[in-house]
Order: sequence, then C-alpha cells, then structure tokens
Amino acid sequence: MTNTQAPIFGTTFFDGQMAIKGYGLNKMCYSFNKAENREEFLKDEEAYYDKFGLTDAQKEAVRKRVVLDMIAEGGNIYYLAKLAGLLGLSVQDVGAQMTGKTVEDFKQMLVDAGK
Amino acid sequence: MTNTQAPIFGTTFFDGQMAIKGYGLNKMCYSFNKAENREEFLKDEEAYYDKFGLTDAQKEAVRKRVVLDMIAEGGNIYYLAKLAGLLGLSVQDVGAQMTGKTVEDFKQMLVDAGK
Amino acid sequence: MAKIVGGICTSHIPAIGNAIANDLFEDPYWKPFFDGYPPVRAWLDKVKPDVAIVVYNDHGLNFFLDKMPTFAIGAAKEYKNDDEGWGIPTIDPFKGDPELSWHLINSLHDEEFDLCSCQEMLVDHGFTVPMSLLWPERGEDQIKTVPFCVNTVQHPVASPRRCLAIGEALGRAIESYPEDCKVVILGTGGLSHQLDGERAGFINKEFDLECMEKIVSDPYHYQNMSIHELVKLAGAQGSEFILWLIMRAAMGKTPQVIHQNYHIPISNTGAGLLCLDTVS
Amino acid sequence: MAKIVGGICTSHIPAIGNAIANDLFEDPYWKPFFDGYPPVRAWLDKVKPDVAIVVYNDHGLNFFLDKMPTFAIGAAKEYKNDDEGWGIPTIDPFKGDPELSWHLINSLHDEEFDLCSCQEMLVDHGFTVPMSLLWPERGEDQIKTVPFCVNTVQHPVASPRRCLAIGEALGRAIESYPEDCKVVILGTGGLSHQLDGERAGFINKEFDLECMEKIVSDPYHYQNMSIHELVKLAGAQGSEFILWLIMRAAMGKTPQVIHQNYHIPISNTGAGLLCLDTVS
Ligand SMILES: [Fe+3]
Ligand SMILES: [Fe+3]
Repeated sequence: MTNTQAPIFGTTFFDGQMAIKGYGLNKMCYSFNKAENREEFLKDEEAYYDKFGLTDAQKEAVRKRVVLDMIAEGGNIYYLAKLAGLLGLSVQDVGAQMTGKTVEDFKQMLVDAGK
Repeated sequence: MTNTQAPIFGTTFFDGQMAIKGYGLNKMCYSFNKAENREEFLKDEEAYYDKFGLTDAQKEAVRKRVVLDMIAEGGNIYYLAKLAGLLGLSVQDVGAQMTGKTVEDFKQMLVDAGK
Repeated sequence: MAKIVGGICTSHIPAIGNAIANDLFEDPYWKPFFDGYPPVRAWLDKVKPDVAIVVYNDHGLNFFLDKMPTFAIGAAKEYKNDDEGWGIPTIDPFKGDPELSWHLINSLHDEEFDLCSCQEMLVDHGFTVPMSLLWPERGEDQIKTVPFCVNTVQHPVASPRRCLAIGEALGRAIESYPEDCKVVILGTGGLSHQLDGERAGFINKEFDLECMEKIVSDPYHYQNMSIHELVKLAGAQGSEFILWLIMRAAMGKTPQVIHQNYHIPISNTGAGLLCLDTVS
Repeated sequence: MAKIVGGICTSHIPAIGNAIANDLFEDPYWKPFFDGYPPVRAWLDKVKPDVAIVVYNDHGLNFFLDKMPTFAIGAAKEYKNDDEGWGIPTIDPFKGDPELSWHLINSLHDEEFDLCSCQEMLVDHGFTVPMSLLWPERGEDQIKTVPFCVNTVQHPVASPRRCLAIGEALGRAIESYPEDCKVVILGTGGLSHQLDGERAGFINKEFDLECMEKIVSDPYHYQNMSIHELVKLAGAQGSEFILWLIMRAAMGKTPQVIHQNYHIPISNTGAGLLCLDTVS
C-alpha cells in the first residue's frame, strides 16, 4: 500500500498510508469551509481538536503552527490550506515556513524561477 | 440520454431522464434516514414538500400516497421505500398497491412463484 | 501472502434484519431460509478467514444521487451502521482493514478501474444482514472487513462484463497482498426481485436456479448480458446479481460447493445462498 | 449534432479570484497574467460556444476523503459555488446542462469508465476562476456548463494514460450528442507548482514550456509518464496537468493555437494559458 518509488526531495505523497494517519486532522481542516466552524475553532482550539479525535502529535503540530509537522502527521495540504487561511497565513507564508526562508526570500525565489 | 431499449412491462429504468425529473422528491425521501426529519415531515407535510422543491405533480402523488405516480414523477424506489416505511407500509403493501391486488393476493403471488 | 479461501453468495433482504432481531429462526415463514446458514457457519468456523471483502450495494444510506460512484471501496478503521429510515435495528460497527483496503485500491487503480475511495462509510443492510447471518456473534477478535460497494440505484449500472473484469482484478489484487491472511469474499443481494412498478413482486425461479448453477460452473455465461436484459430476467432489483459476479470472478477457477440453499419467497425475493470453497 | 469548437487551458489559482474581486487587472504583479485573456475572450465572442465542459479538480469543497471519486461528472441544473474557508468571494451559480451530462455519463460508461455521477455539486475555484476569467459577465443567457472533476487530492491519482483515454472517449461522447450545440472544453489548473513540504515553491519553467508546446502537437508524449514522475517534474500540485491532457485528448487532431501566454509567478505557480481552435 505504500509508494515504493524513489522518494522526491521535500515531497510527501498523500497515499493510503498518510491518509490513514491523517484522517482526523484532515476532517477537522475540511470543516473550516464553514464560518461557524472556524469561529468554534478560534474560540476553543483544544476542544475542537478533541471533537475530531486528533492525536497528540497532530495537536502539538497545530498548536505550534508547524506545517511540516502537520504534513508528517498525515495532513493533506489541500485541507491544511483551510487551516492556514483561518490563521491568516498565505501560501507564501506557509511556503516560507516550510522552506526555512523569510517570506520575502520565498517570494523572490518564485520570481527567480521565471528567469 | 434515454434508455433506447425495448420497454419492460411495469418497469421504469431510473436513468438520467428520470433522475432529472425526480431529484427533489428523492432528496426529500433520502432525508427520512434521520428520525428528526421523519418527525418534521409528519408534523407538516406541505411545508416539508416545499423545503425540497417538490413539483405539484410530486406533491399530489405523495399526498395521495400513490406510489406509481411517485415513480412516474421520478421517484426512485430505494428512496421511496423510506417514505413507505415512514407511512407504515411494508414492501408487500406497496407492491399490492402498485399491482392493484389485495395484500393477501400479492403475498400469495410471491408464494406461488416458488412452486 | 494473502489467500482467497472461499466465497459466499447470500441475499441481504432488510426483513432478515428484523427477523434476526426478533429471533424468528424457527418461525415457519423463516425456518426454510435460516436453516441454510448453520452449514455455512460451520465451514467458516473451520476455515477461519481473517477478513471478509463484502461486495454489496448501498440502498440510500451512505450514498445519495449527489455523489453516486460506480465502484466504491471502504478504507476506514471501522464502519458504522445507521438508521435507514424504516426500522431495522442499528447494529454495532464493523472492523475495517485499511491496509488491505489501500492495497486493493492501488491494485485496481493500476488495472484502470476508476474507484471512489471511502475513508468513512456507513454500511447498510446490504452489508450488515449478510454479516449478521454469517457471524451472528462478533467479539473483540471479530473478522475484519472491506466494504466493496457497487451502484445499483442509478442507471447506468456497471455491466456484467465490467463486473466480471473488476472481479478478476480484485482476485489478483488480493493474491498479491503481502500479508499472510485468509480472505473470504461475500457476494450479497439477489436473486430475482422487483419492488417497484406494475411488475412488483416479479420472481423468476427458473432464472434464479440457473444462476445458482452457472455462478459456480460458468459465470462467463453472463458476460454479454446487458443490464437491460438482466433486469428483464431478474427484476429491477435482481440486477444485484452483478455483485455475485464480482465475487465469483475474484475466485478464479471453479470452486467446490460446500452448501447451497434456495427459497421463495423471503419478502419479495428469491433468496439464494451458496458457500464456495476455493479449490487449490 | 454537437461539435467541439475548441479548447482552453488555463491555470485556476485561487489568488486570481481575489485579484478579480479587487480589480487588480492593471496591477504590475497581475498585468502580465490578465493581459493574456482578452484575445481568448475575443475568440469566444466570435465562436460563441453554447456549453463549456470544465475539466478541473476539487480542492476540498465538494469532495472530502470520505467519498473521493477518481472521475466525477456533474449532472445538475445548476452548480453553486461556496465558501472555501480562506476568503475568496463566493460567486453566482453556474448553469448546468443535465441532458448533455447524462449523455456523457452514459457514453463514458459504455466505454468502461467507472464514473461518479453528481446531481448536486459545489464547484470551487478550480472551476470558478477559469469561468470568471473567460466569461467575466454572465447574464440570463450565460453559457451552460458540465463540471468534469478529477481527483488530484488522494493518491492513487489517475495516470496520464488513463486521462488521455477518458479524454478521447469524452471527445467521442460529445461528437455523438444529437443536439446541435457548440462545445468548448476547458482544461484547468497547472502548470508546475508545489504548495507543501521542503520543496514548496518549486516551479519548473523548462517543463512548463515543453507542456505548452507538446500539449498542442504531441500530447501522447506524456502517455507513459507515471504520476510519480509527473510530480517530480511538475511539483506535487503540478500533477493537475492531467486535466489538460483530458481536454486535449478530447479535441483529437492537432488544433490551431489562437493565443498563448505563460507567466511566472502567479502565487506559487507557473501560469499557462492556451486557446485552441478545432481544425475541421
Ligand atoms: Fe438489495
Ligand atoms: Fe489547483
């Protein structure tokens, strides 16, 4: 059930194995499509984690806002993006965090890719 | 988009054409999986019809409990069965109604099929 | 490596759920039906499969017309049953086997079947009634399951040909699973019945008896049959026979019949039961 | 008979939705991107298609992991947009064409594609952003649509080979529709980008420029590429390129390029645009 092909640097395949690991976390993030759920999360994060059965490692990753850890714990970026949005982070903010760059440097990297 | 094959006596293919026609009615019946929806229907049928945008012909068929008319208006038997259950009708009651038999005769027909 | 130890075909009529809940095993109406099952349970006790792949159709519990997949495979840790609206008692959740599920999904994907994967899934009487008939008592060490759900609600419905093809691929997928485990496949539903229309109550004993025989010896007999033809012969809901075809194609060469039973009527249906042991 | 009049490939980045809502057409960051569209709209004004088949991927609005179909086709009278959670404004519903939808579903079913039919469906930015770019004003007589949604969220994701195959079948299905209508096909998403992981921000200009060329002249260049290889070359979300392949395969023989544009970066993405006229 795992992806047996050579790993690609800095890239997690969201396959069955990751999906099993991340279900609760992803379900929580999917719920953020609805404004009332976003509010409920912001009011009491810890209670909201429990509502979706997050593991301790997932809770810790979300608490600390460390996106790479969320991905390692089975988070899928399509759903995590909704959490990021809720926290006021753009995809560049998230990209900068994951690549260990400043947001300015991350944006410059994108511009440079066009050269 | 329609089934172009020879019709089968007394048998409606729930194909795209029927599905388009029956969507509201089927959605209403699907909602009866939940007890609170069944209660809401029983409390005020007319309001419940409108909630799901039933057509006049669909409303009339449901009001009169005429299952063949519900089918003609796009009802799918898998969902209509939930309405029948809610109204206290067994599949034999419904079968008897649709075939113009008494329930006893309908049941006897089933027994006779085994002979 | 995983091994297919056998296959079981059984009807899944909702009324059975009520009859079980009300202990009607000795009731004259039900006895000829329930009496078919002890020999199958005896075989299961002997063979002790670790996991059941349950080929069934949802009747409007987990799936509605807003998202109606042709083939859907469960990939959850457990599967809950729920209120279907007309009063069969809800039963305890079933244990999943997500690792096997994903192996099957990946394998079938590689053979160009376009699946819907379901990491959460309510299972209705199509799944629960056969499970209750075959494993009436489920404890801590209960059998693991993989629900394999096929659309029979909305036409177009998968053809016998496509079902035989996905069944074959399912067989290959199971046999390529690297874990040591014994797999039994359930083909549920059927045989002939029709709930709706002026033809309601239609049962075709001759067709059913041929199915009972051909499903063992020559399932490809049905390969060129259209769904339209199948509905004509088996009744509108008798098209559930495609689920038996999937199970049977997964088993490969002609199995040994351990036990069989056929009884008319249970509710509106010709009820069939077959217990098949893989010949190795 | 229906006729495919052309195809359009376009990125569908959510930030575009915000830029449109905020009128940033002349903003220095956005201008090189938005300037690509007026020639395409001029072509659309000339050709006047009646219906757009929009090949796109859902990003977690209509579909979640509980029911994740490989290929899903809308069959509704209208398609609503809704809150995606991070603030792109929700826009007006789109008009469906359920008769055409069911014709496509039936035709693809007959060619052994296992679809998920969707009689109610929320469309997200993958669908709405291209529609807003191409038809910024939609009135009473707005173009009809058929959403054709492909899973790119959960692996296994449909291979380039399978996408080319379903694209070809889609082309045949359209051309066999008995109504007189002009169909344009949209392939949305791409080109290279990756949102997640230490490789976030990955863009591959060389690969993208090759895509812009090969998608016109030689789409089968990608036929044997695995999803793994595609992700390596295009980035994790660059796998959306399979949507372009479906559109292109539906068009058949080499089309005429009416207009093209490529710009880096829009958000994290290499943004591509191609307007292709069917050569008859
Ligand atoms: Fe059934
Ligand atoms: Fe996208």
